[in-house]
Amino acid sequence: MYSLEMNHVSKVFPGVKALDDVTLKVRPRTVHALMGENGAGKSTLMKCLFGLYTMDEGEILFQGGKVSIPDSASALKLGISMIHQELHPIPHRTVMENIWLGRFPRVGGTWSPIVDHKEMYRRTESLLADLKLNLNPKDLLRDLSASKAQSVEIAKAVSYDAKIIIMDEPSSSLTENEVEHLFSIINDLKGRGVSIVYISHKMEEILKISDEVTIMRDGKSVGTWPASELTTDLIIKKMVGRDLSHRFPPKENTPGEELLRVAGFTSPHAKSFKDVSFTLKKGEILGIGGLVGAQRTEVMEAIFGLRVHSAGKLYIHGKEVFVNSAFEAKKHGMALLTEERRATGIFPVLSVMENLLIANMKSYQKKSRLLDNRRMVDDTKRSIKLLNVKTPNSKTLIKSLSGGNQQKVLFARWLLTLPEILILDEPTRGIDVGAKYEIYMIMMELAKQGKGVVMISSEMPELIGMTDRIVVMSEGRVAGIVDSQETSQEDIMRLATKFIQ
Amino acid sequence: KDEGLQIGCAIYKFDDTFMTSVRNAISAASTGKAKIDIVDSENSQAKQNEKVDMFITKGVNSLAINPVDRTAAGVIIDKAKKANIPVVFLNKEPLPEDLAKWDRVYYVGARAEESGTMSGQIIADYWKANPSADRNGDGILQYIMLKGEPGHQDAELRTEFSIKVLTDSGIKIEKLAEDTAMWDRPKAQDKMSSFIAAYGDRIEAVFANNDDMALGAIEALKAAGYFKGGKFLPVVGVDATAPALQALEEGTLLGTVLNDAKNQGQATFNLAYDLAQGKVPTDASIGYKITNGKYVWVPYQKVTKDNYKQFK
Amino acid sequence: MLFDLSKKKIQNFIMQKAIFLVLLMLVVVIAIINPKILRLVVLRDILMQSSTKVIMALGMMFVILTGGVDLGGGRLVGMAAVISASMLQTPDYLRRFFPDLPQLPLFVPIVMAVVVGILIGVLNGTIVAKFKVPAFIATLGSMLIIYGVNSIYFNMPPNNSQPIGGLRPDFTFLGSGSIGFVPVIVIFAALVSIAVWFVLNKTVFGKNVYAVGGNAEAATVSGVNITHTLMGLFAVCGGLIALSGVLEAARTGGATNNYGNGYELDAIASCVVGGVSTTGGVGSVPGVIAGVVIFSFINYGLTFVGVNPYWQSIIKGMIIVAAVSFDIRKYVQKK
Amino acid sequence: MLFDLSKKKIQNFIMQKAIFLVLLMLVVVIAIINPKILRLVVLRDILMQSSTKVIMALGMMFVILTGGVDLGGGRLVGMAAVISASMLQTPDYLRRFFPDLPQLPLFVPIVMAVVVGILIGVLNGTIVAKFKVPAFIATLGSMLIIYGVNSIYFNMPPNNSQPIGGLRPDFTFLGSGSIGFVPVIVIFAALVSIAVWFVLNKTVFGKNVYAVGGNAEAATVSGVNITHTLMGLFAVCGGLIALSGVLEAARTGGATNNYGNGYELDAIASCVVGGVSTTGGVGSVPGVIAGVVIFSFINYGLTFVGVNPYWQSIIKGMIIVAAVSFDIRKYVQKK
Ligand SMILES: Nc1ncnc2c1ncn2[C@@H]1O[C@H](COP(=O)(O)OP(=O)(O)OP(=O)(O)O)[C@@H](O)[C@H]1O
Ligand SMILES: Nc1ncnc2c1ncn2[C@@H]1O[C@H](COP(=O)(O)OP(=O)(O)OP(=O)(O)O)[C@@H](O)[C@H]1O
Ligand SMILES: [Mg+2]
Ligand SMILES: [Mg+2]
Repeated sequence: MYSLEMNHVSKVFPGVKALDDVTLKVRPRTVHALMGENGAGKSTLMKCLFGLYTMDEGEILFQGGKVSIPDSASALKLGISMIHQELHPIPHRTVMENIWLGRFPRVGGTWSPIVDHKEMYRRTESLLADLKLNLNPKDLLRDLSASKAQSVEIAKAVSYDAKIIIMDEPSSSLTENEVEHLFSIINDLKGRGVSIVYISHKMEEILKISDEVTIMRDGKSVGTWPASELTTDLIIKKMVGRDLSHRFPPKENTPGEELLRVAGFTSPHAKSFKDVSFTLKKGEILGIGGLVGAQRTEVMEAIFGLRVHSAGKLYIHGKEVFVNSAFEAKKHGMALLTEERRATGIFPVLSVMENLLIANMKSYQKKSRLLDNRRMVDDTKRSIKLLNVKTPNSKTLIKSLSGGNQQKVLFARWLLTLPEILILDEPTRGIDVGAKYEIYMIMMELAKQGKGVVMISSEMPELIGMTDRIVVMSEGRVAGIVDSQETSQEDIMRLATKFIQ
Repeated sequence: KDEGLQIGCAIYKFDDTFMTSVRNAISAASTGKAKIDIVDSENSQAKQNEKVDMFITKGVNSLAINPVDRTAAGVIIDKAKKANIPVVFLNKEPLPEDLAKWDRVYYVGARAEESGTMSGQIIADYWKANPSADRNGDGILQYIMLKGEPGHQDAELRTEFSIKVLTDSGIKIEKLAEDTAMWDRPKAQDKMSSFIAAYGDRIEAVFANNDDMALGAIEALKAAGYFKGGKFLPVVGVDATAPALQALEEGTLLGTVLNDAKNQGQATFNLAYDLAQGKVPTDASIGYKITNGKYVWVPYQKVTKDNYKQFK
Repeated sequence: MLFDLSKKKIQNFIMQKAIFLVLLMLVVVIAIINPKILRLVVLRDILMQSSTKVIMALGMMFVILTGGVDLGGGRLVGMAAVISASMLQTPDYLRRFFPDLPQLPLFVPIVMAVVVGILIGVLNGTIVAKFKVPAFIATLGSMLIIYGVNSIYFNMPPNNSQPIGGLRPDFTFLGSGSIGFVPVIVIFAALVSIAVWFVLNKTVFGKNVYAVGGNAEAATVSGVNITHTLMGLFAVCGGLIALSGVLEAARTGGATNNYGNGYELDAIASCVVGGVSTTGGVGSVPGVIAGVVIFSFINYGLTFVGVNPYWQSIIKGMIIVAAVSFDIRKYVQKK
Repeated sequence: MLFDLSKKKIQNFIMQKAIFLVLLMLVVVIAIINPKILRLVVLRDILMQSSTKVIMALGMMFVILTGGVDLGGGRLVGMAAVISASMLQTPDYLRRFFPDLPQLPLFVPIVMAVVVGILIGVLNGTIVAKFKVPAFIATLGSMLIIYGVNSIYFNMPPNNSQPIGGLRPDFTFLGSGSIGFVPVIVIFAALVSIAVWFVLNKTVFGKNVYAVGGNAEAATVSGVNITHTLMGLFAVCGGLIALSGVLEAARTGGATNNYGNGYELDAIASCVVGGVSTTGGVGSVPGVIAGVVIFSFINYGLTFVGVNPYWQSIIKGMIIVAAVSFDIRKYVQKK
């Protein structure tokens, strides 16, 4: 009846009951969405299934039979594969080696120690062709963009010919086109008898792709419904436990005089950004739109002094400023929430408190140059409360927080620096709807106070719903600047592809 | 047997070939007489001082110390004097002013200069007896010096005195190269092959501060075609280790100098044993001559093809 | 339930403090073999022997916190020892390094040695930060350079590589004197430990050190000046190691260019045994002190009960591995 | 445009092969001082001196590829040298280690020594993989244990810690013999290099080594058996290092328990200079060979031109740092 049952699963981490008697039943040939707030336990449940965690209680029935899954190798052998929430590439190895790791084709049979490179190349090519992915099997992973790397992960998960594929936020670093592509792959897989467990915070996706939805809250399962019976509002209500009538807060900010002006920013690297100019006004929320790969991230990093630019000027309050490091950017009242949480965001082995305060440490210095512990603790508590970060306490290491909660900590880190110009690169990635709304509220609040907010986003509704104006980039250049009130998704798409040959 | 008589002994470094022979001689001499704790100072004076502190705290009856640095003896004597535990130093001679600090301090050892002098003499004798040793016929002895660890007392003194004896006896010399091989056979071999490539036939003699390095040099020379078909180069070492005696027999090593481990060990123990019992040692009670009330000198001996058999 | 909780708490406590338990177990075992080790003088000996090593290991800790090591540490001990000793000999000593040097105030040569250490640290930090050379290689380079320079200094006439002796009593007092029952050197180590604890936990610089070690890229983005932080922490490391070298000379009453050779490995090992992670970002002052004391105690205890040095080496190896595998369990993620 | 491209290509080539350029520059500088270094015998000498080191460094590379180091490597060289030498003395040598041992076939003691190395490697791997002890500490432990055990063996009567000499000519032939102009030991090193290259690039095990080093989590979730891989690679490391120890005895015609002391640092440094990243996952066989040859050449060349040992140390330190900072530029992301 079910291809997978997880019954009465419980799991305790020091300080948290991550899973409390959770039940999940997945039918064959269906897409089963798993939803819930950040820290609800979705990833943990899937990690139990994939042998990365051992559950404290509960049982797993796979295709009707009870199984035990002590490690990933056994999960894969049973026919369960997984796309992980955090990317797991081996940077200095090729696409094909990443895909076939753990089961390389061998010259002359299973027991031979020698890898059959030709066969591996052939298989990779046919797999990529099958999935219509445009990747070179011999490229190194470290040279790929995040979205390409994610495509490799998808190809890998598919290549196992698994009965069940777990996808933990597979679309968080994909473009809309790529998401469409992923959906077609998923439909294809369904046709081949595969069930998919799909985790995402994007409502539209869920309603579009899934057959059934299981909702979790605080480590417990709330229930399972056919997707056809659900609407966005219903899901949100079940997830958050209350109504969330608006997706976006009311626009109450009024853009004023010019705050930041970027003029002719050009990268020394040929394929990167060229002649980028725009302004940011006080009290404005400025969107940066475009396809992934449009160099939006690079431009913002250049403005923030993390990358060099060969030409172009930067003005703050009309005065030219020179920013060559994040340190100087901070001095000019800028803050940058980066896109890659793991690589450039968190300090995995440090506590939530240290992660929160690091960009703001200087302000806690007393006259004696020692740090003021009380104010540090106060600010930490306040931030955790403000963003509703789910953590046992402020001393918990950030690496044991759920992905979305890590993102909240990073957001809070920059809020604490009291920035005048807040640059957010995909700020709501991996954040649940409830928390998204809270982050939008904070953005609006800052704008109301006269600060400038720049938001890079690949989510069209968010861009149009939150911003005042949108700078659309294409192939490293500004394709156009549009007024959010008067534009449409089609307009933006058109601009985004303007310079693509 | 004196019940509970304890002697604490610290050796400068356990993997020193010569000191290993000495400490083996000390333990051999102690059997049935006293309990002797021999510890390794790992070539660090600080570590040795720690061991001495520990011995003092433990309350040994006497100490036998082979210092890492001769100047550090002063501090050790201060400590020992305070705890009233007599000390015998061995193999590395403390400064006279340090030894003078207390009357219950002794020294057993050989005069390091002597070993240098003797190895120099071996080369000098060979040079005088074999006119063909001056391969380029310029009347000057061109030589290579392989030093032990720089700053090590034996290394410095052997280097200095092996050359001094040559100049003293009127031989003109020219140093082609001097380098350290850290007492080590593989390092000496590598250094030597580089010297052979650089100086080739100009090399007329090789001095090594110990036998291990001499044998390494010989390996390199062998690889370059020496010791075959009458091609010979005089190489001298110090220590008279078993492989060195073998090399003497084979005719590859010209000579070495015996540092008399057995008698140094025996004398050290005898002194420490008397002191541990609270006696004042005399020539008769320890079986060795005490000079100036403090020193027991154990002489070096030249070892060459003529007499090596008696050391086997 | 209540019982259950407290059991868990005890378990948790044991896990967290495993390293101290290891130390306790060692003491118990050695004391069973020879109860004489349970005396105050022994404690004093061990603390004295740990003092210079604690100072050095704390310096090393700064570098390890950023995922590197300072291989030049041992040689720097030697250099600081030689520098300070060469200028702190009694006037009537026969083989003075500088025969005509007037009597300097005690602190002058000490400060000079420490400043040299700091400068070397800044240089290391610059190479690591600016040229992106891994700390391992940068400090391997400085290890060789320091040794060469120090040996040339040490070999200057009239000294000619003779061990430096005849140190002034006011200097050796720092290393072997006591105030009451408490050795001066232990006071030094305690003060340094407290200072380091403050720097690491209560200053911006300290927090930045942990941040750079925890994720250098994230630290850059957060506006931490990586270059300054690296230069600063290498400077602190160099200064502390040089200080320990000075005290080493004071303690042994002499110095040669070979002093400190290999100490870097002991210091790194003490740090790691004390819970400092070689991948960076994790480590505490009490842990490092425990690590050092464990090493000192192993050395002292095994010699004390008269174990043959070869067996000591074997037992020491086993204890280190056992201690760390016991201690590490608190970091190993619960699956 | 075309010109631009080719210029870029050359730049790129220079960047990628920086390490070989460094070697070339060294040769040129030394040859200007003393052109006699440009002879075939010198090349032969350097290759001979590099041979055992290459074998050892390649073993070490396996461990470094996973982000660890094998500190016990140097001591294992000593142990393998002593084991093989103790059983391969000529029957008429007076101070035989085993006076009554019959003449064994040449390969028996060699295989025994290598097997000991492999077993030690497996033990290291087990401790690292099962008890999650960092490689640094696990191998620090084995370093002490190996030295202790080897010294006890070496000190057995009748040998009593005398250097082992009088090795059989068929054994020393492996170390110092030649076939035609080509030294046997160089052939050994070449064969080992090819084998290691093959294992790393063409076998499942090799790819798993890179995967475990590049991202252990990724390897785990891909079903790679980390434990087996770690045990395997430590075993290979142990086996190769033991082999290099055997050849070191054959090359020098003797052995003591102090052989190989400190070699691990040279091997690690050669790897890093040759482009093996200490954070794991990156490194190649040609790079390691280049690293070793650079070190051999520095040692040989500086001795050759008669630089005073202290200056040698200084120059060596500077070259290492310069070489790596030059080489590292290819990895430093252009921003
Ligand atoms: N290794 C761990 N150690 C301790 N606590 C953990 C660990 N992994 C997860 N947790 C905790 O378990 C809870 C559930 O986390 P999980 O990652 O499953 O959430 P999630 O539903 O996937 O959230 P998100 O949508 O943010 O990814 C969180 O409170 C988290 O802090
Ligand atoms: N580390 C890297 N090495 C090589 N190429 C890279 C690297 N990072 C990014 N790129 C390339 O640069 C291009 C721009 O990527 P980038 O992520 O900056 O786009 P973006 O418009 O900022 O997208 P996003 O919407 O994710 O912020 C990509 O096409 C990718 O191929
Ligand atoms: Mg998750
Ligand atoms: Mg001549």
